[in-house]
Parts: sequence; C-alpha cells; structure tokens
Amino acid sequence: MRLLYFAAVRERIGTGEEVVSPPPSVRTVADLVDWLKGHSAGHAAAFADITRLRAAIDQRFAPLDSELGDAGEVALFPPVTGG
Amino acid sequence: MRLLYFAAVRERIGTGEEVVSPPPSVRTVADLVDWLKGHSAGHAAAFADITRLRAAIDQRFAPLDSELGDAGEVALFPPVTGG
Amino acid sequence: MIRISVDPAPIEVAVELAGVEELGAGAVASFTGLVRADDGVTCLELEHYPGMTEAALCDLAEQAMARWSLTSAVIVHRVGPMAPGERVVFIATGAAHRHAALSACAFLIDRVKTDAPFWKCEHRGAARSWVAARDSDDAAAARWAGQADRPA
Amino acid sequence: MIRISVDPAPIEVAVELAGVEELGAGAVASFTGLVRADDGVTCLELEHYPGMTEAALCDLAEQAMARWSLTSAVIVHRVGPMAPGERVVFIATGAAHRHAALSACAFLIDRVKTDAPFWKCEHRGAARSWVAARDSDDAAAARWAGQADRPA
Repeated sequence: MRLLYFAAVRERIGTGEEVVSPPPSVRTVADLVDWLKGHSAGHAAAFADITRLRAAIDQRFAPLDSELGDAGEVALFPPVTGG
Repeated sequence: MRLLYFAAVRERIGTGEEVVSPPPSVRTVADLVDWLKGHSAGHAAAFADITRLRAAIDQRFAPLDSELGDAGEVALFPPVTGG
Repeated sequence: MIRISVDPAPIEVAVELAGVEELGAGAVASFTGLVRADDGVTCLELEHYPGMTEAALCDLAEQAMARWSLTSAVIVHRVGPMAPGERVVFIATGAAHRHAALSACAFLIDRVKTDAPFWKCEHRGAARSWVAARDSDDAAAARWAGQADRPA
Repeated sequence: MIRISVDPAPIEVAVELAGVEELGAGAVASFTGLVRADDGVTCLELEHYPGMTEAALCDLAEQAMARWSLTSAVIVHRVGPMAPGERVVFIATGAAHRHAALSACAFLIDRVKTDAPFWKCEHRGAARSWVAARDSDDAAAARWAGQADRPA
C-alpha cells in the first residue's frame, strides 16, 4: 500500500511517501493511522490529534472510519486550505 | 422648463429636447404629460400609454405623481433597460 | 476607490481588474455583460442620459462600498453602437473577503439594470426595436432592499 | 467548456476571461483570490495533491456546468511559492444570464476551499506556519448542498 503525506503531516513524518504492508487487523483508515503511530516519533507526532486529520483513499476524500478494502493509495493530511 | 426625451419617447416626439412654459394648472409630472399630449401627434403617441412612462426631475427618478415644484429639467422616457 | 465610466470606447477588462487588484484586496469579483450573439442581433445601441447616468452609477457604487466595506467598486458601461460579442457593462469589486466582493458585484449589476438611465435598442439587419424592461429585473433589484449582506 | 489548471506559473486573467467570453455567453462572472498584502506575510506557499487536485476541480466544474447550464467553467489554481498581491486562484463562469454566472462562480470558490486538496503555508520572514482550516469555510460550502440555484 502506497501512503502519501501532505503539508504539516508530511513535515512531521519527514517524508511525503512510503510503502507499507499493514497486518490484516488494520481494516479502516483509523486502524492504519493507529498502526503507523508506532513507526516513529514523527508518525506519532503527525497523528497525535486525529480530529485534525483527513484522508483520501485512491484519490477520493474518505472519512477515517472508511474500510481500506483493496486500496492502492492512501493519503493522510490536515484539513484543506486552498482557494 | 427644459424637457428631455429618451429612447422610444424621443423618437416618437422627434426631438430629444425642448423648452416649455406650462400653465400654473400643471402641478405634477402627470399633469405635464397630459398637457404635452396636445402639442403634436408625436407627443400624443409618445405618451399614449402612461404605464410605460418613467420620469426624472432634475436628474433624479421621480414617480409621475411627483410635484414639479421649481424643477429646471424634467426627463420623460420608457422604463430603463441598461446593464 | 470608486471608478465610474460611461463611454463609447470598448471596455478593457484587464486594465479595470488590475486597478482593483492593486488596492491590496484579498478578493476581487467581476461581472461582464456581453451582447448576445445567439439571437439574430446585428448591432446593439445603448442610449443614456448624460449627467444623470454617472450620478446614478456613482450613488450605487457608494452604497456598495459602505454596505460591504469594499476597497473598490468599478462600474464601466459602454454607450453607442456595439457588435455581438462585445462588452456592454463591466463591474468589479474588491474586498478583504470573497463573500463581500461577490455579493457586492451581484448587487451592482442587479441595480444598474433598474436604477440607471440606459436604454437598449436592438438592430436586426435594417429592423430596429427598443428592448422592453423586464419584471424579473425589477424583482432582482428588489431583493437587495433589506440590510442583510446577501438577498434571501 | 471546462478548463482546469493547477500550475506554478502566474495566472493570466485576461487570457482566461477571453476564453470564456469567446463562447458567446451573455454573462461572465469571475472571482480572483489574491495573497493579502496586509498581514505581514512575505510569501505564501501552496502545496497540493497532484492528480487528485485536478480530478476534484474537474468534478466541481462539472457540477456547476450542469446545475446552472453554464457555457463554460474555468478554475485556475496556482501552486508553489507566491508573493503578496499575486493571484492564488481564479474562477470564471459563462452563462446566458447573470444570476447563473454569478451563483456558479460563488459556488465554485466556496467549494474549492473545502473540496480540493490544497494546503497553504504562510512565510513571515524566516517563520513558516500552516494555515488552519476555518469552520466558516465549511459552513459556506454547506450552503450549496440543496438543489436551489442559490443558497438560502
């Protein structure tokens, strides 16, 4: 599974992209975030406040309780601020 | 008193401007229009349908029942269609 | 900044927009009305009431500046003959925030249609006809009579 | 006509507006968002999600085209670093009538703020800070959830 990080999430983790193979127990985006927190202090800092986290599965916005299914690309980022 | 005519009113009367001295019985814009109807066939045609007539007194829109007072310039025209 | 122009020359939108942008507003809205090319009109002629027109447009711009705390309001109206596709009217508003700029722009075009002394005459080949005022324009202008920053 | 552009190059509004005007619409509305020059920001940096951004903007443009029967919808968003006074985003809509063009333009800028993956980072000299999302933007976007042609 390809993970993309943007903005403050990307900066805290220290990379914009990584490839991971989460265990079968990781079913939702929230599960994935919880599992990623153990990967590094940067991941833990980036995902400390889950209320400030948004996600996209295969380039479509998805709530954090969305099932990952056979997602190829999951992006994690702060609320958007364009326009 | 200087009278100005615009658009279809101007074309029917055949001039855009004239100077008149209405009698004291002409107190309102409607009185003035009524009095002008007798001036020519063009005036009569221009003012036949008073519901399609609008006015300005000294360059401010004014209802037809407005008193002329000491107006120096009265304009008569169809409803506006700019923009 | 208020800028009012009533002129037979073609309207230069890039120049007008640049003037509004320069004032440091975060948000600029614009509206351009063009001679429709789809209904057989070969020429549109705009007549106006010199002097009163400029005063009426200036009054509308002042109302918009105060109601939406604009940094600028621009109303440019062309007069005389013009061809299909050409610009008849251009409105631009600048404000710190987008809703102020957009609402003020909508207000100005709605009210220019009812509150300023312009008359349109359509030419279709040799035939000429004065455009009739529309009740829908009066209704659109009346939406702005309240004090809220946008109509219900 | 739908045109979507996400690009580090400066936004050329005259060119974009001309493209919309050419399609023979009677009414063209536009919105330009600029880097505010009044709050100490020395540079604004726009990050985005390549691929998803273009798809999200295209989806918004398609919604606007259908809902207001537009002749065109243009969304141009700049990315990368930009200076105070420069254009961040430009929206233009063309329609037969003014209310369609103006409502669609307001819809698009409200929804671009919440439905497209962009992130703003403000530089003030050496200090950098990510801009926080605002509840007022969510509320503005939510106004358009109904089927009416303008929000209540």
